[in-house]
Amino acid sequence: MSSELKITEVKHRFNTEVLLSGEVDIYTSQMLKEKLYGILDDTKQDMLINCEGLTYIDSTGLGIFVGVLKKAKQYGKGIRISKLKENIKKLFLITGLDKLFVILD
Amino acid sequence: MSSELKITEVKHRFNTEVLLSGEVDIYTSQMLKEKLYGILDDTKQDMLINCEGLTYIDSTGLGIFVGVLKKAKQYGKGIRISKLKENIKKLFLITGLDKLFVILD
Amino acid sequence: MAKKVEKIELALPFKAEYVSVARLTASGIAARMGFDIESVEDIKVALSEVCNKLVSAGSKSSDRYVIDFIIHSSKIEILINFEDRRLAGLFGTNGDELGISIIEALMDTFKVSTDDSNTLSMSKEIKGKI
Amino acid sequence: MAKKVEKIELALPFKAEYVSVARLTASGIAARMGFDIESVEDIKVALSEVCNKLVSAGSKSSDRYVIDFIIHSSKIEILINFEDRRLAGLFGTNGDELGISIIEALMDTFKVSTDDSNTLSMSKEIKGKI
Ligand SMILES: Nc1ncnc2c1ncn2[C@@H]1O[C@H](COP(=O)(O)OP(=O)(O)O)[C@@H](O)[C@H]1O
Ligand SMILES: Nc1ncnc2c1ncn2[C@@H]1O[C@H](COP(=O)(O)OP(=O)(O)O)[C@@H](O)[C@H]1O
Repeated sequence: MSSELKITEVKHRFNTEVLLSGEVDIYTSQMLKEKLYGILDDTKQDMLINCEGLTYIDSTGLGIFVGVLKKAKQYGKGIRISKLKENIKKLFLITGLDKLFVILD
Repeated sequence: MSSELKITEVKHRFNTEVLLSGEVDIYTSQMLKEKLYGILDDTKQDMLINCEGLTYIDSTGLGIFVGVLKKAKQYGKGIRISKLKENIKKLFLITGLDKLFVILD
Repeated sequence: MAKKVEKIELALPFKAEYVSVARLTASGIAARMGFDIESVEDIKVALSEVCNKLVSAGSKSSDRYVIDFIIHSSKIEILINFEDRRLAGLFGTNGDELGISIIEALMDTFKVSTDDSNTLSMSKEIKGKI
Repeated sequence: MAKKVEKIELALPFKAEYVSVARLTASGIAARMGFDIESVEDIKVALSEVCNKLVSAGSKSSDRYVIDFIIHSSKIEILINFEDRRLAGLFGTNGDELGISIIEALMDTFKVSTDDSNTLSMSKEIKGKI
């Protein structure tokens, strides 16, 4: 039962890494949105979203990733997404979002 | 989702080890009963029930352990139970079955 | 979490294979309410024992039994209404019975009314002690 | 497993915090039916997307929405009846919408009837291809 979402921020020199673990769904996604938008506004850096511990995401969560990408572009910065589990990578493929993001292994 | 029950039998020289993994509930317990009774009838040996992979058991399953113990005693043999997870050990304590069985760590 | 009392209903066939569904639903609700892992497990086990008795007895008057999960701010209450009065009789509390003794040990309260209401009810407080 | 068609019902408040309960119940049912892990996941995701839309819209005429899980021998069917007709309108299939495109990709069938029946229905075969 790791249904809650945990968000950990690690500041690197030229970018910020955000580690997600748990589930992003309609209940936890508001917290994700505030956190990611807040980090971008604070750091104005590139962001690496590490999804190693992310077990579940829905369209609400994917929509937030898209929003974060748009915001990053306004600052001239990029978003990379890493370590997606197979079930989540599948959702990026289905929705075509894999073409929008830089997705690392 | 490891809701099914897996039962593995390992024959040793003087006893038989049975490894349980998954869940014993009212749906899977019939299979457990047939298997354990069958092993006792075949081997007429002491039995070690290794519960390392057992994540859940209900009163149906506990009742089968009691039945197996009675059967073993008819053959003059014993039952030892090992590697109970905390949540399951708790059920043995609640029901007083911890006093009936030899329980190993 | 929930400020006012809320209710989730689960209706299951009288069949052994679906008791695991009751368990998963209960654990989802209890985890969401903020019960710790051990208490979530307690609630799962207690509800399973109730379901075991129902599916073993079966019912002639209905296809399914309905579990009501009542979500209070710091307490879960689980109610089952017996259309079939005979079912309430399954829960006689003679101390020697494994299932009943497990339910009583794991929940804070456990009651079966065989009067007009014909209801089984059990509850557990969040962070209440067992 | 089940030889005749069986039904499990789950009634949930129109609240975001209980969508995870729908997911767990669905995965319990699908796993019990014999779906492989990937398909169980697909069913969970698709149902969540449906629930998301319902809880986002809410309802004035009812406190809860009811999910019917129909268990066929080799197929799961998930039905939601809208008492509130407005809710059926949420599932217009303009291809640009993430939630709908996910449901359509993961389930074998997905239909919303806005006529007299006012029902959402989706299904997936065991070992059917996506
Ligand atoms: N605390 C205990 N110590 C020893 N044996 C017990 C204990 N509790 C139950 N048993 C025995 O375990 C078996 C199964 O228990 P139970 O599930 O209560 O059976 P039933 O529901 O058939 O009465 C019975 O043979 C019962 O006598
Ligand atoms: N395949 C896609 N490629 C790029 N952007 C997309 C894609 N699908 C959806 N989006 C964008 O993602 C955001 C959230 O999508 P969606 O959940 O469909 O939004 P909404 O439900 O608010 O219409 C929107 O800004 C939408 O335009």
